[in-house]
This record gives sequence, C-alpha cells and structure tokens, in this order.
Amino acid sequence: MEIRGPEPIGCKNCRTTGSLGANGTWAACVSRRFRTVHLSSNDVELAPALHLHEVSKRYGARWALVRVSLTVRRGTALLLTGHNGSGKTTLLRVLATAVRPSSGKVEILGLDAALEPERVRAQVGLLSHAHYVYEDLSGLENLLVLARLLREPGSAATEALERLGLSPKDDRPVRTYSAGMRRRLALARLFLKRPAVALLDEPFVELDPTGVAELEARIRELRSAGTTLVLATHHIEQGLQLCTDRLHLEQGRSIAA
Amino acid sequence: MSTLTLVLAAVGEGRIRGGWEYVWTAYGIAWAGISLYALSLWARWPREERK
Amino acid sequence: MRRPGLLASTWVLFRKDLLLEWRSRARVNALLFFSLATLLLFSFALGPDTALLRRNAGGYLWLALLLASVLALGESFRVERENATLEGLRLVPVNARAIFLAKAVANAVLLAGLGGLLVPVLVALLDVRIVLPVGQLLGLILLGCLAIAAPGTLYGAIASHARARDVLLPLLLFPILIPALVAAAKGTALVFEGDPMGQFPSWVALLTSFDLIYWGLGVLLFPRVVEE
Amino acid sequence: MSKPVRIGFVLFAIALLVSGAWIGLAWAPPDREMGHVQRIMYMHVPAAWMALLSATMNFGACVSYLWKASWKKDAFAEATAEVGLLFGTIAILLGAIWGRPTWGVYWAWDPRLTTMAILLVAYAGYLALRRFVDDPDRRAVWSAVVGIIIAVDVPVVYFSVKWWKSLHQVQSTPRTVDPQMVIALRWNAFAFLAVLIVFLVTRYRIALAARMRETTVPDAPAGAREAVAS
Repeated sequence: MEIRGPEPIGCKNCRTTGSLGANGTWAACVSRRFRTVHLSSNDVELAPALHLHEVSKRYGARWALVRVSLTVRRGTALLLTGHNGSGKTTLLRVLATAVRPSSGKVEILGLDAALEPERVRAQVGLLSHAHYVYEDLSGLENLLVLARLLREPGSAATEALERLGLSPKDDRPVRTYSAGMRRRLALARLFLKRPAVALLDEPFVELDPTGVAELEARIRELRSAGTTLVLATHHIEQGLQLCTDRLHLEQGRSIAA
Repeated sequence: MSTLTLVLAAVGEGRIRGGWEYVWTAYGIAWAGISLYALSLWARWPREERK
Repeated sequence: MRRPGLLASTWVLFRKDLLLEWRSRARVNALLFFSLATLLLFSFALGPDTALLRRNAGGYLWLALLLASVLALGESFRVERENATLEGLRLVPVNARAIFLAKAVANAVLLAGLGGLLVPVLVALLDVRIVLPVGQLLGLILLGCLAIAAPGTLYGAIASHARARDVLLPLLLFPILIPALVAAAKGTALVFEGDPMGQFPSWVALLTSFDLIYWGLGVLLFPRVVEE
Repeated sequence: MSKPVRIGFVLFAIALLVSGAWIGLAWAPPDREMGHVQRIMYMHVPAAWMALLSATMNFGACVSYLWKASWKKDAFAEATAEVGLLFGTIAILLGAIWGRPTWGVYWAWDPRLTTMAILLVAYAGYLALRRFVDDPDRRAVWSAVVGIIIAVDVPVVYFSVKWWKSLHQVQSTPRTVDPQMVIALRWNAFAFLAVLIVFLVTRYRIALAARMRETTVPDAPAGAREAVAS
C-alpha cells in the first residue's frame, strides 16, 4: 500500500526539517495551547525517530547543551562522540526524557516529549551510568519488578537474564556483583523492555574483551530488530563498526561529522 | 522598687503605667528590621540595572 | 502497549519497598534501637521523677517516632538514589502517584510497626498504664504514622536531591507536622491518663483531617516533584 | 514604572512610615488598660497583617506557578517569602515585647503568635530549600510545592495550637478601640503596606534578574548546523 503522508509542513519551529518532507513525509501538528497532539498513525509511523530543535540544558552555572538540533531517522545507529563533559550524557538523558531541556523542543517518534512523556518513555530505553537497579535485591528480583511494571510474564525476566549470561538462580544481591555483571543486568533491563529507541551511554566501559564482544553481538541484535540506536562512547572504533552515522559534540554544541 | 516590679504590680491592678522602654524597644526593632532589609536589598540590586 | 493501573503498580512497588526494608533489616533494627535510645535519653534528661515521666510518655513516644521518621525517610530515598532507581521507575514509565502511594504506605507501615514496638517499652520503662482500649492506641499510632509518612515522602523526594539534605528534610518537615504531633501526643496522653472529658475523638478528628489533607496533597503534587 | 515614579513612591512610603511612627508614639492616646504599651500594637498588628498578606501572595504565586510555569511567578514567590519572613519576624518580636508587660511573660503560647512562629520556621525552610537547589526549574517547582504545603498547614496549625492551649482573649482589631486609635492603626497599616510594596517590587526585580542570568541561553556558535542522520 502506498503511504501518502500529509502536506510536508515539518516541524513547526524549524524550517530545516521541512526538507525531510521531500522523501519521508511526516507531520506533527502540536497545539501547545490545548495541550493535545494531533497525529495520524501515518504521521507517527513516518516521523523521524528523534528530532531535536535548538535544545539547551543548563546545570547550575554550566550549560551542558547549547542549541543542539538533530534529526535521526528510524533504524539509524548514531554514534555520539565527544570529550568528557561535552554533553553526550546530557543529550541522551534529554532524549530519554530523564531531564527536561531548559529550552528547545524534543520529539521522539513524532511525539512531543514535553507533552506526552509517558508515551515517549514507553518506547525509549536508556542504558545509563546509573543502572537503575536496587543494590539489595538480586538480579532476578530487580528484573521481576520491571517485568510486573511492564506487564510482562516472569519468564520474560528469566529469559532476559539468561540472554545476557546471568543466572536467574543467582540470589546474591546486586551489591556483590562485579562491574561487568552490573552492566549485563542493566542491559537485561533494556532487553526486557525491547524499546523502539535504545540510548546507550558508554556501554563498553568496565567490560573485559569477551564482555565487549558479547555486547557488540547484542547491539547488532537490537539493530537487526529495527531498533533506532544512539550510542555514546569513547571507544570510537567499536562505535564506528556498529553505527551508520556520527555526531560529534564539543562543549555542548553539535559538530556534525 | 525597680521598673520591672512596678510594671508587674501594675498588671495586677489591670492598668499598666509607664512601659515606654518596651515601646521604644518595639519601635526600634521594627525600624531597624525595615532599614536593614532595605540596606540588604540595595546591596543585592543587580549591577547592570543599577546604572 | 498496556500498562498496569495505578493500584496494580502501587502494589508492585509497595512489595518492592517492603522487600527492600526486609533485605536491609539490619538498618531497620538500628532504627528500633535508635528510638529506644531516644526514649531512654528523654527519661535521663528529665530526671527520675516517675510521675512526670509517666505524664509525658505520650510526647516521648511521638518525639521518638518523629526523630526516627527522619532517618527512615532519608534511608528510603537513599536506597532510591543509589542507582537513580527513582528515575529508572519514572522512565519505565510508572505512574508517579503509584511511586508516592507505595513509598508513603511502606514508610507508614514501618513507622507504625516501630510505634507498636515502642509501646510495651513505654509501659515497662515509664510505668505507663493503658487506660483506654489498646485498639484505640494502635489506631492512633497508625493515623499518626500516616500523618508523618505523607508529607515526609513528598519532602523526602525533594530533599534527597538537594544539597544539605540531612538538615533540609527535618527543617521542612517538622514545622508542618506540628498539628499532627500535637494531636497524636495529646491523644496518646489521654490513652495513658484516661479521658474523663471525652476529648479523644476530637484529637483523632484533627489527626484524620491532617491525614486526608496531606495524602491528597501528596497524590496531587508528587508527580510534579519527581518530574523535575 | 519609570524611575521618578519609583523614587517618588519610596519617598512616599518613608513619609508614611515616619508620620505613622509619630502618630503611634505621640498623637494617639494611651490605652485605658494597657497604657503606653498599647502603642506597640501600631507596629505589631500591621507587621502581622503584612506577613499574612505576603504568605497569601506566596500561596497564590506557588499555585499559579504549578498551573503554568513562568520565571516571573517564581521570582515573585521568592520575594513574598523573604519579605513575609521579615514582617513576620518583626511581628513576633514585637508581640513578645508587648507580652512581657501585659501577660508578664515574653512568650505565652498564644495561638496566633505560635502559629506565626511555626510559619516563620516553615518559610525559613522554604528559603533554605531555594538556596540548596541549584537547578532553576527544580528549585521553582519544588519550592512551589513546599509553599503550597506550608500555606495549607496554616489553619490546621492554628486550630491545633488553639486546642492545645488558649490564652489570647483580646482581639486587637480596630472595632474594639478608640477612634483615634483606629486612625493610628490604619495609618500605620497603610505605611507598612507601602513599605511592603516597595520591598516586594525591589526583591522581585532582584530575583527576576537572577533567574534571567541563570536561564539565558548562550548563542549558537558560528558554523553550527543541524545534523541529520538518515
């Protein structure tokens, strides 16, 4: 079936995205005044995975992101590079709706992150420095809490653990885990959720070479399942092997590379 | 007799005589509070607007 | 994608919070001994006049619970801060009201349990007699702990992400808890001393309205607190 | 407001305050019961009124901020809390000084004074919270939540303290006193209102300038462009 999108009006705020309308037509009509988002299913399906318009974020006296604009199509794997403190983590956290940008507009899969954070969050998975796991619970218990909140069966939690090479029978608390095991558990959370957009913040640190190889295989699995990927890392070679595009950040400003 | 006992005695009679020291202290505190706060506002006034 | 409803999520999170408390029961035990120590300290600070101590027993109970509550609330949010799990829950996504209800109920249960354990200690240590039915005392303790837990959870979430959080939580919490403290301590004193004037119901009414107001405000405002 | 108007209003407030002090100290007659000590009321009562007015405005600003966020509301909330704390402190100190010759003690656990004292500690906590949170958005939302909770607590605190212990009998509103005293009280109330307005406006502008400093986005660097990954 031929999909005919609506008129290519693009993002209300920026004309640049209008050019996207030429081949992949999408439109998001956002009425801030009534706090509603009018999107036809076609629009949502055709909207880019991620769209940022002039996004800035300030922490205390420091600007972590300065007017970053970015559009990422679906199925893309974007490599995010930059020095420490260049804003990679902040960018990922903004995309995950973990922090609200100080100014600017974020759209994930055609949904306005400021207006519909819940719907955005249901589609996005963030692998962050903080692993979102309870230290006093075992790996399985942690995943079971998540599975219940996602209405997944308990077997899904077991499966996710096994897929990452962790034993569901291991009832030690996470407090006793090594750094590599924690990272695997955090990834198991991501696999349990199966998000449409996966945001990975430095996934390779603290992993031994076998761990890195395994992780690469898992990331390829995500890619082949059509997941849109944003990968922030200092391991540029590994990143370039996995990703199709690259964005370089310097002092919170985007330098497309 | 000290002022204090005088005042306390007056309370017993239901009528307070004197008590100006309390009045002066009260007005002093009110005025000092207001003036000190005004001073602090002046000190905190943003410099680019003070010109 | 279908999500569990408010009550279902609350139930999942409540069980998680209780499990966490059970796993860290060494800390819960420490909390119990902390409140026992405060009871002892009150007795020592106010001298060996047993009649005076007995008369003040209700106040001691609630001061001990109030001091313990600050530690318990701080701890319940320290656990969440350790790996940013509160943010993790938010990103699942979980209804923020479920997070509030689960945490506040779990804290209230913990404090009420602590209160229940302190009563026999008061009886033994200060020679307190429970004049009114014990059920009334337990109900009062539950109401009082609910009163501490609702604003405590709201403020705990705020203070845990601020600087100087250990000072900030009691500074924010204690002033607004004064009505609850007054009602709970007076009511408890009536339980211990007898209630010839029939004042007990009015203190319970005050405590209940405090509970209703702050649980309502908590449910209403907590989403805004965690959203930032 | 233009600058001459502002300066004029400040001078007007000072004139009201000075004349109010003269009226309170010299012109108004001494009270039959309380003698000259009654003159403290001309400062105490308006200060308490201004504190309550500030608290009410703070509540309004907090609710309004959560309804629809704006830095102006946040700045106004900050101003009302601080100025309210100032007037509340003055009211409490004056109340205690008035209590010494009248009740024989500085602090008689009078419900209104006690409620005011609790309120002051609560607003001190509010201002401390504002100082301890660096992120402006978080600070604004969290302090708005705290402001609402404090305001809602006021009647509950008042009732609980009243039930707990009641001592305050004389209601010191203009209705129960001599006409000359009514004029003195009203004059000083307006003087304090003028001072309150001056303080609020000034403090609001200071707070708003700070917010603007905190939240202005730096310009995009030359050569920055939108990245499109496809």
